[in-house]
Amino acid sequence: MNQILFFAGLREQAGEESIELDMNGRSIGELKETLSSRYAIDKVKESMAAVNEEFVQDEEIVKDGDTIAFIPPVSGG
Amino acid sequence: MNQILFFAGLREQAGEESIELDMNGRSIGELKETLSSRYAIDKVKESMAAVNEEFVQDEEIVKDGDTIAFIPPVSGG
Amino acid sequence: MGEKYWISDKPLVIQEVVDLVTRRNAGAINTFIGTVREFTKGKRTLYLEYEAYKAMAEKKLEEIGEEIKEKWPDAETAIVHRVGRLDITDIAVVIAVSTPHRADSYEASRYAIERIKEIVPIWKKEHWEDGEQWIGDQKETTYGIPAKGDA
Amino acid sequence: MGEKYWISDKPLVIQEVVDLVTRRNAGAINTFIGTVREFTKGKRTLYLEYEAYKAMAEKKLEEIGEEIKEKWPDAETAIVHRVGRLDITDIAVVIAVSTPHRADSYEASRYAIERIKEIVPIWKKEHWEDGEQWIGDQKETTYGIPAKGDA
Repeated sequence: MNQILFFAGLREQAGEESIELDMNGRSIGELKETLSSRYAIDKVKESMAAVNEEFVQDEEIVKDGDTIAFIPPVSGG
Repeated sequence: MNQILFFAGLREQAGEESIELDMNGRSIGELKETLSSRYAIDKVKESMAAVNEEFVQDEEIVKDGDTIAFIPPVSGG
Repeated sequence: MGEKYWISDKPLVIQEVVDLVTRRNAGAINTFIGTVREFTKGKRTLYLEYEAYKAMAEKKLEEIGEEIKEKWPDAETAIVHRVGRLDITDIAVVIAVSTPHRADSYEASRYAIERIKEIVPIWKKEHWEDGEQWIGDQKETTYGIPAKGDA
Repeated sequence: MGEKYWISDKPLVIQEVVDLVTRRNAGAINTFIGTVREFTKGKRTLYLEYEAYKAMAEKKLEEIGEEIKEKWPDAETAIVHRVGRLDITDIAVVIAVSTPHRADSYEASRYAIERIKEIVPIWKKEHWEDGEQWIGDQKETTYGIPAKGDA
Protein backbone atom coordinates (compact mmCIF):
# COMPACT_ATOMS: atom_id res chain seq x y z
CA MET A 1 0.00 0.00 0.00
CA ASN A 2 0.97 3.63 -0.41
CA GLN A 3 0.13 6.65 1.61
CA ILE A 4 -0.71 9.75 -0.43
CA LEU A 5 -0.35 13.12 1.36
CA PHE A 6 -2.07 16.38 0.47
CA PHE A 7 -1.20 19.89 1.66
CA ALA A 8 -2.61 23.40 1.62
CA GLY A 9 -5.13 24.05 -1.17
CA LEU A 10 -4.72 20.51 -2.37
CA ARG A 11 -5.68 19.15 1.04
CA GLU A 12 -8.78 21.32 1.00
CA GLN A 13 -9.73 20.10 -2.46
CA ALA A 14 -9.15 16.47 -1.46
CA GLY A 15 -11.06 16.92 1.78
CA GLU A 16 -8.43 14.67 3.40
CA GLU A 17 -4.89 14.99 4.66
CA SER A 18 -4.05 11.60 3.23
CA ILE A 19 -5.50 8.59 1.48
CA GLU A 20 -4.24 5.06 0.95
CA LEU A 21 -3.93 3.52 -2.51
CA ASP A 22 -1.95 0.62 -3.87
CA MET A 23 0.29 2.20 -6.54
CA ASN A 24 3.03 -0.44 -6.54
CA GLY A 25 4.70 -0.49 -10.00
CA ARG A 26 2.70 2.47 -11.29
CA SER A 27 4.07 5.90 -12.15
CA ILE A 28 3.51 9.26 -10.47
CA GLY A 29 1.95 10.43 -13.74
CA GLU A 30 -0.59 7.59 -13.53
CA LEU A 31 -1.32 8.46 -9.90
CA LYS A 32 -1.98 12.07 -10.89
CA GLU A 33 -4.34 10.87 -13.59
CA THR A 34 -6.19 8.62 -11.13
CA LEU A 35 -6.49 11.34 -8.49
CA SER A 36 -7.71 13.90 -10.93
CA SER A 37 -10.19 11.73 -12.84
CA ARG A 38 -11.44 9.35 -10.15
CA TYR A 39 -11.22 11.64 -7.11
CA ALA A 40 -11.63 15.03 -8.83
CA ILE A 41 -8.45 16.29 -7.17
CA ASP A 42 -7.29 18.08 -10.30
CA LYS A 43 -4.89 20.42 -8.49
CA VAL A 44 -2.38 17.56 -8.39
CA LYS A 45 -1.63 18.53 -11.99
CA GLU A 46 -0.13 21.86 -10.92
CA SER A 47 1.69 20.25 -8.03
CA MET A 48 5.10 18.72 -7.66
CA ALA A 49 5.34 15.22 -6.32
CA ALA A 50 7.68 13.87 -3.67
CA VAL A 51 8.36 10.23 -2.92
CA ASN A 52 9.71 9.61 0.58
CA GLU A 53 10.41 13.35 0.95
CA GLU A 54 12.35 13.79 -2.29
CA PHE A 55 11.02 15.57 -5.36
CA VAL A 56 10.42 13.27 -8.33
CA GLN A 57 9.22 13.54 -11.92
CA ASP A 58 6.05 12.05 -13.40
CA GLU A 59 8.04 9.08 -14.76
CA GLU A 60 9.03 7.89 -11.27
CA ILE A 61 7.76 4.38 -10.50
CA VAL A 62 6.19 3.87 -7.08
CA LYS A 63 7.21 0.91 -4.92
CA ASP A 64 5.15 -0.71 -2.19
CA GLY A 65 5.41 1.27 1.04
CA ASP A 66 6.50 4.55 -0.61
CA THR A 67 4.93 7.70 0.79
CA ILE A 68 3.85 10.05 -1.96
CA ALA A 69 3.23 13.72 -1.23
CA PHE A 70 1.78 16.30 -3.58
CA ILE A 71 3.37 19.70 -3.14
CA PRO A 72 1.34 22.61 -4.48
CA PRO A 73 3.27 25.81 -5.29
CA VAL A 74 5.11 26.71 -2.09
CA SER A 75 5.01 30.08 -0.36
CA GLY A 76 7.29 29.95 2.67
CA GLY A 77 9.53 32.73 3.81
CA MET B 1 39.74 79.87 21.29
CA ASN B 2 39.31 76.54 19.59
CA GLN B 3 39.27 73.06 20.95
CA ILE B 4 41.20 70.51 18.89
CA LEU B 5 40.25 66.84 19.38
CA PHE B 6 42.40 63.80 18.69
CA PHE B 7 41.31 60.18 18.42
CA ALA B 8 42.78 56.68 18.20
CA GLY B 9 46.39 56.58 16.94
CA LEU B 10 46.40 60.34 16.60
CA ARG B 11 45.46 60.76 20.25
CA GLU B 12 48.30 58.47 21.22
CA GLN B 13 50.74 60.43 19.09
CA ALA B 14 49.51 63.74 20.53
CA GLY B 15 49.61 62.37 24.05
CA GLU B 16 46.40 64.33 24.68
CA GLU B 17 42.71 63.94 23.92
CA SER B 18 42.45 67.61 23.14
CA ILE B 19 44.36 70.86 23.12
CA GLU B 20 43.28 74.50 22.92
CA LEU B 21 44.60 76.83 20.26
CA ASP B 22 43.34 80.11 18.84
CA MET B 23 42.82 79.38 15.14
CA ASN B 24 40.25 82.12 14.43
CA GLY B 25 40.50 83.12 10.76
CA ARG B 26 43.08 80.46 9.92
CA SER B 27 42.51 77.42 7.68
CA ILE B 28 42.42 73.74 8.53
CA GLY B 29 45.45 73.30 6.28
CA GLU B 30 47.37 75.83 8.39
CA LEU B 31 46.28 74.07 11.57
CA LYS B 32 47.58 70.78 10.18
CA GLU B 33 50.87 72.45 9.37
CA THR B 34 51.10 73.88 12.88
CA LEU B 35 50.27 70.61 14.58
CA SER B 36 52.72 68.66 12.51
CA SER B 37 55.66 71.07 12.65
CA ARG B 38 55.28 72.64 16.09
CA TYR B 39 53.74 69.70 17.96
CA ALA B 40 55.17 66.79 15.90
CA ILE B 41 51.68 65.37 15.43
CA ASP B 42 52.33 64.48 11.81
CA LYS B 43 49.51 61.92 11.60
CA VAL B 44 47.08 64.81 11.12
CA LYS B 45 48.26 64.82 7.52
CA GLU B 46 46.66 61.41 6.86
CA SER B 47 43.55 62.39 8.79
CA MET B 48 40.31 63.98 7.79
CA ALA B 49 39.20 67.05 9.65
CA ALA B 50 35.78 67.85 11.06
CA VAL B 51 34.58 71.24 12.23
CA ASN B 52 31.66 71.05 14.64
CA GLU B 53 31.13 67.39 13.71
CA GLU B 54 31.04 67.89 9.95
CA PHE B 55 33.82 66.83 7.58
CA VAL B 56 35.64 69.76 5.95
CA GLN B 57 38.45 70.29 3.47
CA ASP B 58 41.83 71.92 4.16
CA GLU B 59 40.58 75.23 2.77
CA GLU B 60 37.92 75.59 5.50
CA ILE B 61 38.40 78.72 7.63
CA VAL B 62 38.06 78.25 11.37
CA LYS B 63 35.92 80.64 13.42
CA ASP B 64 36.27 81.42 17.09
CA GLY B 65 34.61 78.74 19.19
CA ASP B 66 34.66 76.04 16.49
CA THR B 67 35.57 72.56 17.65
CA ILE B 68 38.03 70.89 15.29
CA ALA B 69 38.45 67.12 15.30
CA PHE B 70 41.04 65.10 13.43
CA ILE B 71 39.67 61.82 12.18
CA PRO B 72 42.29 59.21 11.35
CA PRO B 73 41.24 56.44 8.94
CA VAL B 74 38.14 54.90 10.51
CA SER B 75 37.58 51.20 11.17
CA GLY B 76 34.13 50.73 12.62
CA GLY B 77 31.77 47.90 11.78
CA MET C 1 23.73 19.41 11.87
CA GLY C 2 19.98 18.72 11.75
CA GLU C 3 19.30 20.80 14.84
CA LYS C 4 20.11 24.00 12.93
CA TYR C 5 17.17 23.63 10.53
CA TRP C 6 13.71 23.27 11.94
CA ILE C 7 10.00 24.02 11.76
CA SER C 8 8.42 25.46 14.89
CA ASP C 9 4.89 26.19 16.02
CA LYS C 10 6.12 28.64 18.69
CA PRO C 11 7.07 32.33 18.34
CA LEU C 12 10.58 32.57 16.90
CA VAL C 13 13.47 34.04 18.89
CA ILE C 14 16.10 35.72 16.70
CA GLN C 15 18.88 35.39 19.28
CA GLU C 16 18.51 31.60 19.41
CA VAL C 17 19.12 31.33 15.68
CA VAL C 18 22.05 33.74 15.78
CA ASP C 19 23.61 31.75 18.65
CA LEU C 20 23.69 28.66 16.44
CA VAL C 21 26.04 30.31 13.94
CA THR C 22 28.13 32.52 16.26
CA ARG C 23 31.73 31.31 16.39
CA ARG C 24 35.25 32.56 16.96
CA ASN C 25 36.18 32.62 13.32
CA ALA C 26 33.20 34.56 11.98
CA GLY C 27 33.29 38.33 11.84
CA ALA C 28 29.95 38.77 10.12
CA ILE C 29 26.47 37.45 10.73
CA ASN C 30 23.65 38.30 8.38
CA THR C 31 20.12 37.53 9.42
CA PHE C 32 16.97 37.68 7.40
CA ILE C 33 13.70 37.93 9.28
CA GLY C 34 10.48 37.51 7.35
CA THR C 35 7.50 39.14 9.07
CA VAL C 36 3.79 39.22 8.33
CA ARG C 37 2.99 42.40 6.42
CA GLU C 38 -0.43 44.01 6.69
CA PHE C 39 -0.88 45.27 3.12
CA THR C 40 0.01 43.45 -0.10
CA LYS C 41 -0.93 45.24 -3.31
CA GLY C 42 -3.45 47.34 -1.43
CA LYS C 43 -5.19 44.35 0.12
CA ARG C 44 -5.31 44.13 3.90
CA THR C 45 -4.23 40.90 5.55
CA LEU C 46 -5.84 40.10 8.92
CA TYR C 47 -3.62 37.13 9.70
CA LEU C 48 -1.83 34.24 8.02
CA GLU C 49 -1.75 30.54 8.49
CA TYR C 50 1.40 28.62 7.62
CA GLU C 51 1.40 24.90 7.02
CA ALA C 52 4.41 22.66 6.38
CA TYR C 53 5.19 19.13 5.34
CA LYS C 54 7.36 19.12 8.41
CA ALA C 55 9.76 16.21 7.87
CA MET C 56 10.44 17.15 4.26
CA ALA C 57 10.63 20.88 5.03
CA GLU C 58 13.33 20.35 7.65
CA LYS C 59 15.22 18.12 5.24
CA LYS C 60 15.01 20.76 2.51
CA LEU C 61 16.14 23.53 4.88
CA GLU C 62 19.16 21.41 5.75
CA GLU C 63 19.77 20.83 2.05
CA ILE C 64 19.85 24.61 1.55
CA GLY C 65 22.48 24.77 4.29
CA GLU C 66 24.51 22.18 2.39
CA GLU C 67 24.18 24.07 -0.88
CA ILE C 68 25.45 27.18 0.92
CA LYS C 69 28.37 25.19 2.30
CA GLU C 70 29.31 24.17 -1.23
CA LYS C 71 29.17 27.73 -2.53
CA TRP C 72 30.58 29.47 0.57
CA PRO C 73 32.67 26.84 2.39
CA ASP C 74 33.32 29.12 5.38
CA ALA C 75 29.64 29.82 6.03
CA GLU C 76 27.54 28.42 8.86
CA THR C 77 23.77 28.58 8.45
CA ALA C 78 20.74 28.13 10.69
CA ILE C 79 17.12 28.46 9.60
CA VAL C 80 13.80 28.18 11.42
CA HIS C 81 10.36 28.61 9.89
CA ARG C 82 7.20 28.94 11.90
CA VAL C 83 3.85 27.28 11.22
CA GLY C 84 0.35 27.92 12.53
CA ARG C 85 -1.50 31.20 12.86
CA LEU C 86 0.62 34.35 12.57
CA ASP C 87 -0.57 37.88 13.18
CA ILE C 88 0.72 41.08 11.57
CA THR C 89 4.43 41.70 12.45
CA ASP C 90 4.89 38.11 13.70
CA ILE C 91 8.06 36.45 12.48
CA ALA C 92 7.57 33.67 9.91
CA VAL C 93 11.21 32.84 9.21
CA VAL C 94 14.65 33.56 10.63
CA ILE C 95 17.80 32.85 8.64
CA ALA C 96 21.24 33.43 10.16
CA VAL C 97 24.48 33.00 8.24
CA SER C 98 27.91 33.63 9.72
CA THR C 99 31.04 34.02 7.61
CA PRO C 100 34.55 35.35 8.21
CA HIS C 101 33.89 38.37 5.94
CA ARG C 102 30.74 40.37 5.41
CA ALA C 103 30.09 40.12 1.66
CA ASP C 104 29.60 36.35 1.85
CA SER C 105 27.16 36.63 4.74
CA TYR C 106 24.86 38.84 2.67
CA GLU C 107 25.06 36.68 -0.42
CA ALA C 108 24.56 33.38 1.37
CA SER C 109 21.64 34.73 3.41
CA ARG C 110 19.98 36.03 0.25
CA TYR C 111 20.55 32.69 -1.41
CA ALA C 112 18.86 30.95 1.52
CA ILE C 113 15.64 32.96 1.37
CA GLU C 114 15.36 32.58 -2.39
CA ARG C 115 15.80 28.82 -2.10
CA ILE C 116 13.25 28.58 0.71
CA LYS C 117 10.72 30.13 -1.63
CA GLU C 118 11.57 27.51 -4.26
CA ILE C 119 12.05 24.14 -2.65
CA VAL C 120 10.74 24.06 0.92
CA PRO C 121 7.24 22.58 1.30
CA ILE C 122 5.65 25.37 3.34
CA TRP C 123 2.46 27.17 2.40
CA LYS C 124 0.69 30.23 3.60
CA LYS C 125 -2.98 30.98 3.58
CA GLU C 126 -3.88 34.65 3.57
CA HIS C 127 -6.92 35.69 5.56
CA TRP C 128 -8.41 38.98 4.39
CA GLU C 129 -11.52 40.80 5.52
CA ASP C 130 -13.44 39.38 2.57
CA GLY C 131 -11.99 35.94 2.14
CA GLU C 132 -9.04 33.62 2.34
CA GLN C 133 -6.68 31.92 -0.08
CA TRP C 134 -3.68 29.63 -0.21
CA ILE C 135 -0.87 31.56 -1.85
CA GLY C 136 1.44 29.93 -4.35
CA ASP C 137 4.75 31.59 -5.00
CA GLN C 138 4.94 32.78 -8.61
CA LYS C 139 8.23 30.96 -9.00
CA GLU C 140 6.68 27.58 -8.48
CA THR C 141 3.72 27.64 -10.81
CA THR C 142 5.77 25.90 -13.47
CA TYR C 143 5.91 22.22 -12.95
CA GLY C 144 9.09 20.28 -12.36
CA ILE C 145 11.75 19.31 -9.87
CA PRO C 146 13.34 22.46 -8.47
CA ALA C 147 16.84 22.83 -9.85
CA LYS C 148 19.68 22.40 -7.42
CA GLY C 149 22.05 25.21 -6.78
CA ASP C 150 22.00 27.79 -9.48
CA ALA C 151 18.49 29.18 -9.08
CA MET D 1 14.68 59.76 14.83
CA GLY D 2 17.93 60.17 16.75
CA GLU D 3 17.10 57.36 19.14
CA LYS D 4 17.55 54.80 16.35
CA TYR D 5 21.27 55.55 15.88
CA TRP D 6 23.55 55.32 18.84
CA ILE D 7 26.91 54.41 20.34
CA SER D 8 26.84 52.14 23.38
CA ASP D 9 29.39 50.93 25.88
CA LYS D 10 27.20 47.98 26.90
CA PRO D 11 26.78 44.57 25.24
CA LEU D 12 24.45 44.91 22.26
CA VAL D 13 21.07 43.20 22.14
CA ILE D 14 19.98 42.28 18.63
CA GLN D 15 16.28 42.15 19.48
CA GLU D 16 16.28 45.76 20.71
CA VAL D 17 17.56 46.97 17.35
CA VAL D 18 15.12 44.81 15.40
CA ASP D 19 12.22 46.14 17.52
CA LEU D 20 13.04 49.68 16.39
CA VAL D 21 12.32 48.83 12.75
CA THR D 22 9.52 46.28 13.12
CA ARG D 23 6.24 47.65 11.76
CA ARG D 24 3.00 46.54 10.20
CA ASN D 25 4.00 47.43 6.69
CA ALA D 26 7.35 45.69 6.56
CA GLY D 27 7.59 42.08 5.46
CA ALA D 28 11.36 41.85 5.56
CA ILE D 29 14.00 42.75 8.10
CA ASN D 30 17.66 42.31 7.32
CA THR D 31 20.16 42.57 10.11
CA PHE D 32 23.90 42.72 9.92
CA ILE D 33 25.84 41.81 13.03
CA GLY D 34 29.56 42.48 13.13
CA THR D 35 31.41 40.29 15.62
CA VAL D 36 35.01 40.15 16.81
CA ARG D 37 36.87 37.49 14.82
CA GLU D 38 39.80 35.64 16.33
CA PHE D 39 42.01 35.26 13.26
CA THR D 40 42.70 37.86 10.57
CA LYS D 41 45.23 36.86 7.92
CA GLY D 42 46.62 34.20 10.23
CA LYS D 43 47.16 36.61 13.10
CA ARG D 44 45.42 35.90 16.38
CA THR D 45 43.45 38.69 18.02
CA LEU D 46 43.15 38.55 21.82
CA TYR D 47 40.65 41.36 22.11
CA LEU D 48 39.71 44.68 20.52
CA GLU D 49 39.16 48.16 21.79
CA TYR D 50 36.72 50.43 19.99
CA GLU D 51 36.77 54.18 20.39
CA ALA D 52 34.31 56.68 18.91
CA TYR D 53 33.91 60.41 18.53
CA LYS D 54 30.50 59.79 20.03
CA ALA D 55 28.49 62.91 19.10
CA MET D 56 29.74 62.91 15.52
CA ALA D 57 29.44 59.13 15.17
CA GLU D 58 25.79 59.19 16.16
CA LYS D 59 25.17 62.05 13.75
CA LYS D 60 26.87 60.14 10.94
CA LEU D 61 24.90 56.96 11.70
CA GLU D 62 21.73 59.00 11.46
CA GLU D 63 22.98 60.50 8.19
CA ILE D 64 23.40 56.97 6.82
CA GLY D 65 19.79 56.33 7.78
CA GLU D 66 18.78 59.43 5.83
CA GLU D 67 20.81 58.36 2.79
CA ILE D 68 19.02 55.01 2.92
CA LYS D 69 15.67 56.78 3.12
CA GLU D 70 16.53 58.70 -0.06
CA LYS D 71 17.52 55.56 -1.93
CA TRP D 72 14.90 53.22 -0.45
CA PRO D 73 12.01 55.46 0.67
CA ASP D 74 10.12 52.57 2.31
CA ALA D 75 13.05 51.49 4.49
CA GLU D 76 13.40 52.01 8.23
CA THR D 77 16.88 51.70 9.69
CA ALA D 78 18.39 51.39 13.16
CA ILE D 79 22.09 51.10 13.94
CA VAL D 80 24.05 50.71 17.17
CA HIS D 81 27.82 50.46 17.49
CA ARG D 82 29.60 49.44 20.64
CA VAL D 83 32.75 51.00 22.11
CA GLY D 84 35.20 49.84 24.76
CA ARG D 85 36.83 46.46 25.15
CA LEU D 86 35.34 43.62 23.10
CA ASP D 87 36.31 39.98 23.31
CA ILE D 88 36.21 37.37 20.56
CA THR D 89 32.60 36.79 19.33
CA ASP D 90 31.34 39.97 21.03
CA ILE D 91 29.07 42.09 18.85
CA ALA D 92 30.57 45.38 17.62
CA VAL D 93 27.71 46.58 15.46
CA VAL D 94 24.07 45.76 14.78
CA ILE D 95 22.26 47.14 11.74
CA ALA D 96 18.57 46.44 11.18
CA VAL D 97 16.66 47.52 8.09
CA SER D 98 13.00 46.79 7.48
CA THR D 99 11.34 47.13 4.09
CA PRO D 100 8.08 45.94 2.53
CA HIS D 101 9.97 43.52 0.23
CA ARG D 102 13.09 41.51 0.84
CA ALA D 103 15.48 42.63 -1.91
CA ASP D 104 15.57 46.19 -0.59
CA SER D 105 16.29 45.06 2.97
CA TYR D 106 19.45 43.28 1.82
CA GLU D 107 20.64 46.14 -0.35
CA ALA D 108 19.99 48.86 2.21
CA SER D 109 21.61 46.86 5.01
CA ARG D 110 24.68 46.26 2.88
CA TYR D 111 24.82 49.95 2.03
CA ALA D 112 24.71 50.80 5.73
CA ILE D 113 27.70 48.68 6.71
CA GLU D 114 29.78 49.95 3.79
CA ARG D 115 29.00 53.55 4.72
CA ILE D 116 29.82 52.93 8.38
CA LYS D 117 33.26 51.83 7.31
CA GLU D 118 33.64 55.06 5.33
CA ILE D 119 32.21 57.96 7.26
CA VAL D 120 31.58 57.07 10.90
CA PRO D 121 34.33 58.18 13.30
CA ILE D 122 34.91 54.88 15.10
CA TRP D 123 38.26 53.18 15.43
CA LYS D 124 39.41 49.80 16.57
CA LYS D 125 42.67 48.85 18.18
CA GLU D 126 43.70 45.24 17.71
CA HIS D 127 45.44 43.56 20.61
CA TRP D 128 47.54 40.57 19.56
CA GLU D 129 49.81 38.34 21.58
CA ASP D 130 52.82 40.30 20.39
CA GLY D 131 51.55 43.84 20.16
CA GLU D 132 48.73 46.22 19.45
CA GLN D 133 47.75 48.61 16.70
CA TRP D 134 45.04 51.04 15.67
CA ILE D 135 43.53 49.76 12.44
CA GLY D 136 42.62 52.09 9.61
CA ASP D 137 40.20 50.85 7.03
CA GLN D 138 41.89 50.60 3.63
CA LYS D 139 39.12 52.66 2.12
CA GLU D 140 39.97 55.70 4.16
CA THR D 141 43.70 56.05 3.69
CA THR D 142 43.09 58.50 0.88
CA TYR D 143 42.44 61.96 2.12
CA GLY D 144 39.24 63.89 1.53
CA ILE D 145 35.65 64.36 2.55
CA PRO D 146 33.82 61.07 2.17
CA ALA D 147 31.48 61.28 -0.79
CA LYS D 148 27.80 61.28 -0.03
CA GLY D 149 25.59 58.56 -1.35
CA ASP D 150 27.16 56.71 -4.22
CA ALA D 151 30.13 55.13 -2.49
